[in-house]
Amino acid sequence: MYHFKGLIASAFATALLSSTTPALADFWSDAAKGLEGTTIRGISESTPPSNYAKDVLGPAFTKATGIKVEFEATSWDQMYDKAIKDMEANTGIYDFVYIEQDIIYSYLARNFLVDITADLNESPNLKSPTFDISKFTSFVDNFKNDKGNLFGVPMEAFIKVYLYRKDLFNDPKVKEAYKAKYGADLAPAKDHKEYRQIAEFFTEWGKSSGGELWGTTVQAASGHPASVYEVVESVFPTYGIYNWGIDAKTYGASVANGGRLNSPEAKAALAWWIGNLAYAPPESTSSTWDEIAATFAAGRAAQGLVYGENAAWIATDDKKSTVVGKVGVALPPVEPGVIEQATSGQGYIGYYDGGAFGIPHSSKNKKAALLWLQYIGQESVQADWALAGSRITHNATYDDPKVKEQDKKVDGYYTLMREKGPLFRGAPPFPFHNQVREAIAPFIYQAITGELKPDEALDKAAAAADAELKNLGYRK
Amino acid sequence: MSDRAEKTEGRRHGFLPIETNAFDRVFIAVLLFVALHLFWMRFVEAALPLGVATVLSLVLGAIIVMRG
Amino acid sequence: MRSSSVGWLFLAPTLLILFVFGVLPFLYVLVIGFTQWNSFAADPEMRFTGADNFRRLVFDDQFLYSLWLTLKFAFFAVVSEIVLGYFLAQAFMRDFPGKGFFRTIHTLPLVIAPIAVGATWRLLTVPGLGPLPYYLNRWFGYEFNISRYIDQAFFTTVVMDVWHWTPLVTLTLLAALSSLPKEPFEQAQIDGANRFQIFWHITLPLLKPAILATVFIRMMDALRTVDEVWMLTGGGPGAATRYIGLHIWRVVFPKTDYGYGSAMSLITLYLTIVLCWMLYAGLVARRDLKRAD
Amino acid sequence: MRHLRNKASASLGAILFWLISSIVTLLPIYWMFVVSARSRVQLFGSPSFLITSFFTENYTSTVSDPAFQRYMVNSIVIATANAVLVTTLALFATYALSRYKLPGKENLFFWTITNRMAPPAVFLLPLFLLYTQVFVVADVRLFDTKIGLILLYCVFNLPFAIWTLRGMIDAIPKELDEAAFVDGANTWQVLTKVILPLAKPGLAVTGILTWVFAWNEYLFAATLTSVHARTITTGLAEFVTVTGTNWGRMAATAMLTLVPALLVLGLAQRHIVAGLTFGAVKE
Repeated sequence: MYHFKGLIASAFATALLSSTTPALADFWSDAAKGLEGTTIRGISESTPPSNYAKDVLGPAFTKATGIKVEFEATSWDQMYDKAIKDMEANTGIYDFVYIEQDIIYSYLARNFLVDITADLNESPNLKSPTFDISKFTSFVDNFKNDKGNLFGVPMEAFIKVYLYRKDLFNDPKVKEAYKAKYGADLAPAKDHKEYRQIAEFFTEWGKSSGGELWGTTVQAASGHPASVYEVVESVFPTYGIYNWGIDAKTYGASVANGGRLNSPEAKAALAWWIGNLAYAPPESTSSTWDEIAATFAAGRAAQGLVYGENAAWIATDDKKSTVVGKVGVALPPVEPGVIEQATSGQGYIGYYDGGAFGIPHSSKNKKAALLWLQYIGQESVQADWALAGSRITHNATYDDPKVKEQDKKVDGYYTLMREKGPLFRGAPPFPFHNQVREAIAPFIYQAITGELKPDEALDKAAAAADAELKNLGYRK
Repeated sequence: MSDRAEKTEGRRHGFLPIETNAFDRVFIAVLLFVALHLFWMRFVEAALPLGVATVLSLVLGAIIVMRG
Repeated sequence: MRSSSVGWLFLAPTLLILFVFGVLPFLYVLVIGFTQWNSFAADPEMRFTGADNFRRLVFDDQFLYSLWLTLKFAFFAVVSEIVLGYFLAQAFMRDFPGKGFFRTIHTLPLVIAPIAVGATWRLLTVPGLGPLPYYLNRWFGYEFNISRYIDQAFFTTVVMDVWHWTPLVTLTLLAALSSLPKEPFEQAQIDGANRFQIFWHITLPLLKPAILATVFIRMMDALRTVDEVWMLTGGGPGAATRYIGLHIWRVVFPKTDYGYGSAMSLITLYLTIVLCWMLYAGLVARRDLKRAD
Repeated sequence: MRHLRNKASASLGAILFWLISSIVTLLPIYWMFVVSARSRVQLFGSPSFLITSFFTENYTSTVSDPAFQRYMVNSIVIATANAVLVTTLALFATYALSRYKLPGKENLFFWTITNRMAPPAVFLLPLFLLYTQVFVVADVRLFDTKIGLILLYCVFNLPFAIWTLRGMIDAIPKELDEAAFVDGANTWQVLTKVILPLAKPGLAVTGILTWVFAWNEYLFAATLTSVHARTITTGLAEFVTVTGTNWGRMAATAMLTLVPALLVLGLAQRHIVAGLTFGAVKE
């Protein structure tokens, strides 16, 4: 993964530097007094940010405190299964778990997590002077309850952005051909019509030039939740459908029950998205979040919505990407009026996604885990972590010279995230996130294969979501 | 089988198409019990309560165990 | 006849392990199957609901479709494996140069982990990356995309299963063929029977127990396939390869619907046992008939 | 297969047949190897079966990864211990089923195999509870231990082993052990001196297949282990992540897992045919 050896070396250097600062060294070893030799175990998905925490931050933390950190890095599905089983059964196997932003409400509803703010207030000797919640970006708010108490320390955060091939968009020949055909200048799409037009143009252009190029990526894995997420997280909001089309008060999904999951706008959104498949490379129907990134990195698509965590490696890592230096970053295309709604706070244009580490209530080493979470939440470890995993959770990280350097290479992704971040929002505060996703997923899959027309699919999905919510007891 | 006399011990041929011992007959009765209930829930329960199926399958089970 | 207590002693460790790791979990699932229990329901506590889960299940289209699909999958896979395995076993009965080498090659798929098999076939079939869609399109103009066309996906999972498990069938039938007595065949040849007659009247009846036993083992395993298909298609496209093992997995884990998922498992286990028992009764009955002679 | 005119063309046909069927069998494995020899950048585009350059990093970074080494050792230990345990217990069990008068033993025989029929997903939950909460001595749990997996794999391997061995043991003439008893041997001696040598091919096959099943198992290993007892198959799934499936590394790992499996297979290849009878009784 990446240029890990170099990273580890430089990270160790920072760790050493920080441990030579007397106040810090004193705090960590003082606070950990009596906890030396304890082992804390956590579970996370094996992503670059997690691997950095495992390979670099963990050992550094052990050095500072004497507390050992064991990391179980596993697949996305397994991570959920095991964390939930552990907390449900109160077994205490894990002392910290990865909390994806959208599952936090489910966990909070079950009181699965330790209240970090309250626990730190109770034992002030554990509170690190270098851990300050106010230094985090607004993303941290997703992990607070209504009283403002913190339940997870953000470890990664990103937005799903619109990536386009700068080299193609700026190619005079291409520009000319586009203008000749559509009578408009070729520029990153601002709305869905333009997006479709560009997709169509590049697909034909790819065909005629004999290259392997298509107009757009579509995250349309026909048997994986990734496709459901692209619809409800990334496409619906740009059509003004928020919270998955489920009414946040009545928990109704279908129009008849006060929801908007099968509203005309939602149907238009799904139809547009399914329509994009005609201009997407053939692997799109098996593409999850990582595979659209691979498609884009292989230079097979001219534009697409790609998760920001991938933007950095697509734009900079020539071992994995053929489009280094050719990537442009912009906001996703939207329907008229949606940006205004997002600016005023009524809506949003996409998900502000990411995750945090939290402590399960069942943990038997809460003190050690609290120290660990504060350790990874320190200002000083953020910049290198950001380089390793293209994730930013602290405001100050944006100003770090190394991050600024990388920002240039990724066409200002970090700047965009900093400035336009407020237009994006976390997942709706539903405690039934996975359950409803699984209920509607089969119909989205069938829309992808063409077994169902988009409007039929959404009618059925809305009915299934309503039934599931009733069955779960949220809808009376 | 090594011992042929032993094999047929406790086995008999009732009205079931195969030779069975006591375990087999209980097993068949249990299988039928479940099958009948599932069938009932799908097709008959709207008209007749599930209890009827239970009684029916218990009777049927008893017959199989004793005479099968 | 020696004392049966020694016999029980020999069986004891096996029975103990099967009881603790097989029966205890089963009893747990049996109880949960009659409850409503979902960690993230409005009421997350386990509640006894009688036969309600089963009432819902017998009308659950997705579940029934998945069951039907699994049977279809097991049927096509096992039948192809038996036919193909028989021909390969027959071919291995002759002597030819390099026999040991070819036999090793034909045993290879057996030792690959199902999850790696799924990954391998995914690599073969993903458009843009795999050679299958590329060459099928280039040579025959055929659009092969198992993430879009449901029939292709189903067919590919069957082929994958056949590729993975035919070696086991080949080896079993080869073992059975090598232990067949020679005399009936010699006699038949003297009598001037043709190949088909020999196969139909002598080979097949003699092989029947071995074939039934192989069908039994293979069917049982095919009905609970999860890893390979999960890796290859994730159950898609649509619900085209959402076999019952995978369906249950999605209900129990991402959906955390433990009660309903347990009920599903119980019905699936029940159907598997019924199917296998009928096969088994066929095996035993055949043996008993012979014995009665 | 077909009636052929003369011997020369017959053997030519046979060789052609074997070559083609071998290519079909090997194709997926070969493709896995090709992928393992390519970097991520080389993967997309028009696929070629030729390996023009060998991207060794997939292999070097896998082999030097301490997690991979640990997983590999765990897998070898677990699969081998399970194979030995299962084969031994199955020998005892089949001997008892074959030679002793036990009421309902045919039913018992069938019951053992039903343990292999359950759809695995839902049984993970009770097993997880058993492993984390019930089997706990002081602070030691069965969860994330090798012994935990070794015992669990017995549940689906023992029935299979009993089924494979049954025919073998039944086929050993009972007169042989009776004669030994007359000579004053005890049960243990009969089992080890008479039955064991004769059942060797069957035991070898049972051992190999059990080993392979244990080596290949994924779902249970993924759920019931965490850090210390993780196996190589769970390691394979770790390459599928949000930020990209590392196909090259995954293929390289898969190729490497083939090596021990091939060794085991090679060791006992010649026993396989003699020993596979699957409960089918030779009359």
